[in-house]
Amino acid sequence: MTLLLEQVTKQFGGLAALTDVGFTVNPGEIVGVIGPNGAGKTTLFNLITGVLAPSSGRIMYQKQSLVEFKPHKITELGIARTFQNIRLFEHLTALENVVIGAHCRMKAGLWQGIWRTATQRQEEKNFREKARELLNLVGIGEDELSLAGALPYGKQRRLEIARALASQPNLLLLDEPAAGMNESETDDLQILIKKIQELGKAVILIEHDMGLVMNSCDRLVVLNFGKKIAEGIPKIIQDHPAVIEAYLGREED
Amino acid sequence: MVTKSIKKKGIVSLFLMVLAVMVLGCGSEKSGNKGAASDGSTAKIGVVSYLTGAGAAYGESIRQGLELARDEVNAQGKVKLELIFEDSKGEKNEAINAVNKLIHKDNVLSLIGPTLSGEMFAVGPIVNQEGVPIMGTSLTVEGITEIGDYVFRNSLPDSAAIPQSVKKAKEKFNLKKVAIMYSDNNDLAVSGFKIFEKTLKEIGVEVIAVETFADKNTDFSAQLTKIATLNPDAIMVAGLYQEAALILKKAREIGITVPVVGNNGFNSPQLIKSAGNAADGAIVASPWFPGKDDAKVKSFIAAYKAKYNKEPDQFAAQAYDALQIMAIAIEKTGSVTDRQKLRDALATVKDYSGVTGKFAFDEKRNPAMDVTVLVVKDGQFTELK
Amino acid sequence: MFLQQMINGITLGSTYALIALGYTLIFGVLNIVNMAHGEIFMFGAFIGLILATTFNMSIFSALLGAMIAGAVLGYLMERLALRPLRRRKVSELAPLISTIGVSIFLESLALRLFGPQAQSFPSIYAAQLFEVGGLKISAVQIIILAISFGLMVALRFWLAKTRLGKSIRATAENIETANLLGVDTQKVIVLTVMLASALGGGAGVLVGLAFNAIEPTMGITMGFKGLAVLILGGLGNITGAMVGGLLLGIAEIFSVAYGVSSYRDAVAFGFIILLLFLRPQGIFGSKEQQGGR
Amino acid sequence: MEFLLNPYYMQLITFIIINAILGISIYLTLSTGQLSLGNAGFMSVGAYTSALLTLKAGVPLYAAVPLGGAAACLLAAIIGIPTTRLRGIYLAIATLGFGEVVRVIILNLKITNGALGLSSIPSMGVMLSKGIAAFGLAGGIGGISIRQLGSIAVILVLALILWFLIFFALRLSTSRLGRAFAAIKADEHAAEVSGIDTRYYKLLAFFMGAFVAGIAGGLAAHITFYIGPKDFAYHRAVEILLFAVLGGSDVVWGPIFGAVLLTVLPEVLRFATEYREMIYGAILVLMMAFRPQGLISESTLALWRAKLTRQPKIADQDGVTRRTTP
Repeated sequence: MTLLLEQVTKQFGGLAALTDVGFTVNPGEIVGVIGPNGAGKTTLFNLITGVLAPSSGRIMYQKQSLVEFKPHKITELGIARTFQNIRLFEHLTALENVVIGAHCRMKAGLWQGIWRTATQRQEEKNFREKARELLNLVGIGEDELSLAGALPYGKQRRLEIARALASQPNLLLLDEPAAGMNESETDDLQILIKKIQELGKAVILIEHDMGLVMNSCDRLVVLNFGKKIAEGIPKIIQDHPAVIEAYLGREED
Repeated sequence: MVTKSIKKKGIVSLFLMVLAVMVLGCGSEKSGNKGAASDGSTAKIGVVSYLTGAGAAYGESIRQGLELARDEVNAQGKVKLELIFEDSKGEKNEAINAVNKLIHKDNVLSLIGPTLSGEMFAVGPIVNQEGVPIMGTSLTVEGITEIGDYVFRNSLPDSAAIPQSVKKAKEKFNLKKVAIMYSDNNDLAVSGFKIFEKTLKEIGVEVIAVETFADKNTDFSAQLTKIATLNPDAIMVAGLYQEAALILKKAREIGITVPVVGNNGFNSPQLIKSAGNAADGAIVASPWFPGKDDAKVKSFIAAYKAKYNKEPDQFAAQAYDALQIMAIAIEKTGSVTDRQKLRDALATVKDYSGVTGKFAFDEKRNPAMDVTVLVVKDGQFTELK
Repeated sequence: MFLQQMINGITLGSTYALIALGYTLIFGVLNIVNMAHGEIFMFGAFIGLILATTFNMSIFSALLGAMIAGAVLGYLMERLALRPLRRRKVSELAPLISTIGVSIFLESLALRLFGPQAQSFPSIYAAQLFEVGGLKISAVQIIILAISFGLMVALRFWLAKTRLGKSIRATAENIETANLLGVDTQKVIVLTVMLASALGGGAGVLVGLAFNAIEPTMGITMGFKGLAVLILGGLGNITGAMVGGLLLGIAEIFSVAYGVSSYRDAVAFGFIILLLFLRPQGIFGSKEQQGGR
Repeated sequence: MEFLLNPYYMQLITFIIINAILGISIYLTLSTGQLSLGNAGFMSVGAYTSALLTLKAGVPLYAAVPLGGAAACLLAAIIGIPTTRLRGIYLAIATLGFGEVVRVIILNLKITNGALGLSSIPSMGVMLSKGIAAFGLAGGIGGISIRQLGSIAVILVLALILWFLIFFALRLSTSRLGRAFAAIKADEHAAEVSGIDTRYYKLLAFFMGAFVAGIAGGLAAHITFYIGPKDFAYHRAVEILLFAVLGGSDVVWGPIFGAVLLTVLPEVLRFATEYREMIYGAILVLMMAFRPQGLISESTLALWRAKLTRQPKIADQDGVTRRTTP
């Protein structure tokens, strides 16, 4: 089991953003988390990545509790994420963004960096090579020297995924990766997600684009008002009465 | 390779710095510590003073005193003086730059200033090393002339002034127990405080409270309320006149009527102007006494008033005397370039009678002069007899 | 002595609060710490002084004049030093630096215009003393206290009830949203800066009256305390500015009365450092402001 | 060449170099996006430590200066562990407050001699000229006096230190740590989620800034014979910040350029003494309005590099080059 959530609750002040949410993610599995806006999906990501601490409940990653770890440590353990609103290092190049993503896998310290020891140089070379591979993987290899902030929107999304992959995660959390993408871009994204799965990585996908969710995910978790209202394979979820109600209960999106 | 390029950049940047300085240096005369440029008969005297910033009030008085003296000396025609003013902003690095510029770019014969003791401790060693006579006109703390043989001052050190006023006040008001207040971020005041403390101990007066404040403070209610409950026979205050005036005002306001003995900072017409009636009872020892029945003092005050439309203070008076003393020494050497001779001539100045009274340098190049203990009465400095 | 020192503390504290009000108003709307506020305060004091002495105006007209002068300076500052920055995306550092520039400029301008000497209001205005059971309170102390509390209440009311006040609050909440809601944020910003500066100018006159020393560098000394209060009370919080100001004033006075007077100037910032560790959003700051953004 | 030996210019160059070192100290903390106004405080700790060690304990100068830096670093640890949690304006004010507290403590301690400051601090120039004299050059060479040789030696030593720090900063900026710093500066949260221990690196940058400021303080103490609490007050903190603001804080050359400019400018403007401060203030406002990123940024450097080498902008062979849009 890659990830296990048990009765996770998060309260802000007196308001519960998540109540008793629990599910698992198996190795190499793509799990979709869907639900209307404000259902608590991003809060879930923030809890898994240690940005927020749960009010109660357990979050286990490979049999290890994540609750007391800080975000950077959790990344090091093997969970990486992207953001709903892209958060790249805009004034740095695409390649640098990805190399930064590999920070926790690199070892060179202050003095090695200053004196450029042989190991340090070798490491830099290796990781830049790896970063280029990742840029190629997400399909923006030719943009490695462009500033991240200057890239078009779709490429920024891809770059963010490459940066997350650079930390060599076992579990990748994607927060609405298709937001703002056109149809063909979304199709490319779907292929990319499959490729990531083929690399043996598990993925949790928050997404509103139902086409993408239905085609990519092995399993879906549905949240509404902070509660899990359904879980299962996409086909079943599609016809689940509670899910339909949750989606029809609000205006068309 | 990269290392090389970095090296190159480092050198390039250093070069650029040097270049920047070179541009600045355009038109600078030949350097040298061999002596001042001999361009005729005018003696160039550099002045480093606190002309802008928080203490500009002092620098302004000094500048005016000096300019008045220069005009008078030049009118007499025995020696011709040229003053070159440089601002130090009261900062030591600026003061260092200023003296270096004056010595090495303007080739001055001698220097007057700087305004603050801290500045002098920073520039004194440099100037002394260069062999340029320098005279402080406003420095009262200990250890100034110990910097070196070329360092003079014509301002009376605290160690000479404060004991006189304390002793006189004790004798006059039968002091048994007193409180002391001083500005703890001002070197002059801290030095004054130490002398107050020492003198009081020597003459057996008990210090029942020591309170501090800081320059530019405006609220002294807490310290004075505390002191008022202790009922001292007098309060000793070491600070600058601005704070001193506010202390006097507040003290009188909350009903403290005892005499207030001050350090050199009290010695200013501004004290009376700002404190008004509250200044009555303030005591200070000073060689400068504007009410003195002396022709020189009277004509100085008249000339100063005519020129600047205000009363001169001790800074103006001491600066005025400093340049007069300098002029006498220059006249004696008969040279407007020989710094060594000027130093020796200065050291032997005796029996000069200026607006701050009879004047001579002692063997440590400090002034030896008479002190009058003054007390403010009805808004006037009068002699405390 | 305790009560008398308390009165001293409250008097001092209310002047701090008065200055902090201006800081906090600007911060609330613009998210800028206006480092030039102290200098506007100083200019207000000088203008008031000149009106009262050279033009023989009554102290209330002088106060009004100083407030107008403050508002004009505020307008100029907004126009020349803040607006050009708002047009482009700059770091939060930029307005800080820009206002430091304004403060340096104004201070040296004041030195040129008014001279370095400390000046004071003629003694007709000086403290009329009231004695109640051995405690001494001056008229100026009471006036300052009354005015700063009055201003605080008026400001709160004005912000809560009037149309313009509401626009200011909307702008403070979120400039973009306010814009969408049809608020002329440009106008609101200008008005806020002018209002804060007018308050600063008025404070200058009052503090000048209370402490009898008006000089070009007074801005930096008082500005520092105002800055301390700003943090102490929570950025952008009006009640916080008042309470923080009083607290700082009392703490300073008591550090002298019952502690060591030479550590007085460390009190303000010692306090702040301590507070920032315990409660980074300030005494009255909201949680969202924690640690900055 | 002769005028370069003019002590006025030599002194000015030493001030320029010391300010450039201070520029690097603020650059280091700013490179993680932390606006610290405490560097004047750290400078004072370095200056006092080094001065007192030489004056009272007879520690040789070359050991005292690094110890001053270490003392500043130690203090940075005490103050930094809590303050690096703060951000933006809060950090600025907290560190400004820290500087004030340090100043008040220095005013109150006996050993620091309060407001009177420390005078007769052993001079680096004297020490170096003694060293030179020991080589039998007491009479100077080629018309250059021993004192001038001493000053030249001081400049060389300072330049060497500056050179090393520039080298350090440049190497840092292309290393793993430097990238982490840049990431934190750009987006702290994203950096943390990318696996960067942001608190650790912010603290590290804070330490490095404090150490360099402490070194600068120690050097300044031994160049100017005298230090007092006034030298390290608010105006100094602002001045150090201005180096970075005027020059720019993207690249290490920025604060250095700012330091050079702001040291030379007051000297150039001496003729306009009374208006100097006003001009100074106006320059700041104009800078922020027209060039908030500072005079020197990545793109300026790239432009110059291209002009000088007439080569297109390409990446260093083994260092990733960063470029910024204007």
